[in-house]
Amino acid sequence: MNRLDREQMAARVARDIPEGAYVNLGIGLPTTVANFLPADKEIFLQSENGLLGMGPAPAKGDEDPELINAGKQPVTLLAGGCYFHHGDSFAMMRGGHLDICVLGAFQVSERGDLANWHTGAADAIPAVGGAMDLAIGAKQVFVMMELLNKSGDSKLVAECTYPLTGLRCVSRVYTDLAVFDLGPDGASVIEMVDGLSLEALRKLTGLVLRDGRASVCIPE
Amino acid sequence: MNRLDREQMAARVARDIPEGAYVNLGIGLPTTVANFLPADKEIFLQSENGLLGMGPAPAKGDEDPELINAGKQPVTLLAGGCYFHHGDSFAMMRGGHLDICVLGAFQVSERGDLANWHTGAADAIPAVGGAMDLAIGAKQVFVMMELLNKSGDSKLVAECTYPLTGLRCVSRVYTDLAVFDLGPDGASVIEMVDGLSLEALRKLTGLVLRDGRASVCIPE
Amino acid sequence: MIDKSIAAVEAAVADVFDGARIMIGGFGTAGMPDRLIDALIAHGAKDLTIINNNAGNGETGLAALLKARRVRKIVCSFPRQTDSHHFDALYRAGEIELELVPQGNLAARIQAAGAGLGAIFTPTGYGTLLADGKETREIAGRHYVLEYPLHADFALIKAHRGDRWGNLVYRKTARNFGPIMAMAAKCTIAQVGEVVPLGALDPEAVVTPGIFVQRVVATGDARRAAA
Amino acid sequence: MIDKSIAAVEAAVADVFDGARIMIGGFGTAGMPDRLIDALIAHGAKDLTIINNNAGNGETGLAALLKARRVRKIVCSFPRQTDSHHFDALYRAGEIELELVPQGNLAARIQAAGAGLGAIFTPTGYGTLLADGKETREIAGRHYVLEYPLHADFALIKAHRGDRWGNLVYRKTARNFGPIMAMAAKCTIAQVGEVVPLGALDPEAVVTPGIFVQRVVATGDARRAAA
Repeated sequence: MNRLDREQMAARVARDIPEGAYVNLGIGLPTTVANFLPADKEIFLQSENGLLGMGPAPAKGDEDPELINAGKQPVTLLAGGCYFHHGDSFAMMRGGHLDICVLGAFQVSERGDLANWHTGAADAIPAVGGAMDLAIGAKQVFVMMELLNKSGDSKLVAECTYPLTGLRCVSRVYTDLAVFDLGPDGASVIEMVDGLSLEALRKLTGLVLRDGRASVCIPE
Repeated sequence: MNRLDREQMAARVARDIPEGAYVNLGIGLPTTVANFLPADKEIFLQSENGLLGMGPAPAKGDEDPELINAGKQPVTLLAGGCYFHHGDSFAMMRGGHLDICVLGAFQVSERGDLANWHTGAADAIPAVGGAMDLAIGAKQVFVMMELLNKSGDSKLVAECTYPLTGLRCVSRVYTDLAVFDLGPDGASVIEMVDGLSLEALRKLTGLVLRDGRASVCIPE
Repeated sequence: MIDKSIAAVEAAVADVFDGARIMIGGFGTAGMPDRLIDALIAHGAKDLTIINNNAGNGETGLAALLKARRVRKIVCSFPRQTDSHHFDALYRAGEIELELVPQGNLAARIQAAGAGLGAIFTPTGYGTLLADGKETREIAGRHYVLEYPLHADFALIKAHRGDRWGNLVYRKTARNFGPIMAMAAKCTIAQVGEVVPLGALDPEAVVTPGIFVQRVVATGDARRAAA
Repeated sequence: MIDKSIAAVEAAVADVFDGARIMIGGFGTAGMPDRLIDALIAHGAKDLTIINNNAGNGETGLAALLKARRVRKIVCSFPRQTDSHHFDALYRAGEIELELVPQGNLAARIQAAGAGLGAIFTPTGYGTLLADGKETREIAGRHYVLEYPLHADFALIKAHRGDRWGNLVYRKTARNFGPIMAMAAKCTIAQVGEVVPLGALDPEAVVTPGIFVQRVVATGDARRAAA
């Protein structure tokens, strides 16, 4: 079974981002998707802290502490990019102006509920940042995550047990084992890695999982 | 009796506008107050259509159709002035950032209700513009108007009969005969023209009218 | 390569449909996208709902659209002006519907649409005819009226300069409703004086980021005055 | 002549009172007004409520204010960071109150305060722990939570350049919360790299009009990089 590594997962997500899309890549794993976006396509990266047209990390020594991304890492601005304040930045998200946002998750329910901000542990210090705004704002919300947690339990679930970030908001989940489309009728599998069967995937997730492999057209 | 003419009324209002005040002058008569603001004091004029630091009318031939005031007359911008969009402009008003706004009126009630947008006539085409925003937004709302209408009825009234622009929003009324402070307890007279008695003024208005001439300190 | 610039003003409005809700920028004639409106008239879409601060001035722009009887309803704050005779005539004849909105509520409702809010409590208009029948609430000792967002299918706006990604800067008080309408419409079409190369607009001074703009049409008639 | 510039940073914060609600700009350290915070610590005001996106990083700025135990409550979206140990310790000891707000609701509530709105229905947080006990409503098929404005007595922000009328421009992503906080506080104090002569800021590019700013303090340490 050819489980995808994190770079392969990022590359797989990148394949589904069309030219001209306005995209927000969440902190952590989703940020790496930027490395796999095709150089010959213009794709607009937005960062919640007030920039659109985000470019790659600067060369060593060119970092500017006032030009950072949502993860507070130094970035650059492309020609044609611009800056704006937090009100406008979150209007972009909440107002449905972003085409795609890519987020990590602790759990996603088969109908698209997202849990990615809080483990619910009693001693955890809660922190939400822009996760709830991104979850409900973008036209499409993609999640990328490993399908199983460290205990081997599926993170794609019937109902989330972790505190929710947003309801019915995730449209697609990219994992190391399969890609799922989510909707009111539950999850359907649109891709699997070689050597994995739908039956095995149903067993891993404990979900019904419709077979959507034929009917789905992946945007280029 | 030395009834003030319109220029004298404008000059009288101008005397109460302190240096550093952020001021919106309504369309029509209030606009003329600008001509009487002292040149040696910096007073910030805001116009609802997106400028702060409005200067005087341009010289003949220098008019710019894209640099106008709320009355759609050509104006200029002072050094230090700036432009902004309608959202920010009305946030300035509604958010209580303006110190003073000066408006005309059809009627003002002794407790500060304002009627200045609609005569209520059945065949009138209603138009409100920014009047309702200005009425409720500025820290102080000044009205300037002739005290009596063409029929000789007082426009300062117990209760407005014209449709309201805002409730309990006017703090001071400048007229050709007297200046009134308004509040929850009704109107008090703080100035009268020479030759007019408080008794005569009470008769003209039909209002109780407290005598506030001693107790009021007019800002320089 | 993404290029939102369109050479012909006719092509820019070609997909406007009958019954569309259209925001039109401008305060009086300042910032009114006259070329886009001319194209819209030529295009022929009818039964439109127009959202603008005014209801047309003189014979051109929005006034001409009204005169052509393409507008079913207008949402505005200040229809009555000395030169709004086309609106006046239609209104008195009962041939156009008017939704009168205080100017700041017009702006706030447009902003609410752009920002994805469901409704706002605004103090403007409380206790007046224009709040008749609307839900009100006292919050922290002050009275507010509940107002809903104003969305649109299209926004036609005028800006000073734009680039192929749709970034816009405006000129003086022609800015007015442009930036907030751009955020509230599904498809924003900007008439600009000129389309400049990518990177020519200062990223600190861009007023409307390209994400809010779908089409840019250069008219070549930018004023080159002071600014 | 109106001159909002103040030479000494200490004088700029001299009237901050115990128990004040203070907005502090910045996203992490970008846009954090470190000099004003240092002056606030030296000033000694305590029992403060702080509104900021984060809860301090490392040892300086907001983290130092927390360490000095001047903060009773913090309203923020993202307190937990690798270097937020001063907040973490106070929080675990029960010595600081936390109001956790989704970042976009934080921004929208600050904007509502600046714009004089009484409340807003926002979709963010609906159905989550952070909307527990809050009023909700379905509007046009979507679910919203009612959120109230966030006002402040003071806003301490950092800008790139300012003038004596209080007009401000920012630099890159240090802009973040500055412009909206300036609109929401009774008294906005801006730390700027330099105070420039009146008229030196392009009126088309001013981000915060002077009406929203009461005091400007030049620190002389503006970054002079690309912008």
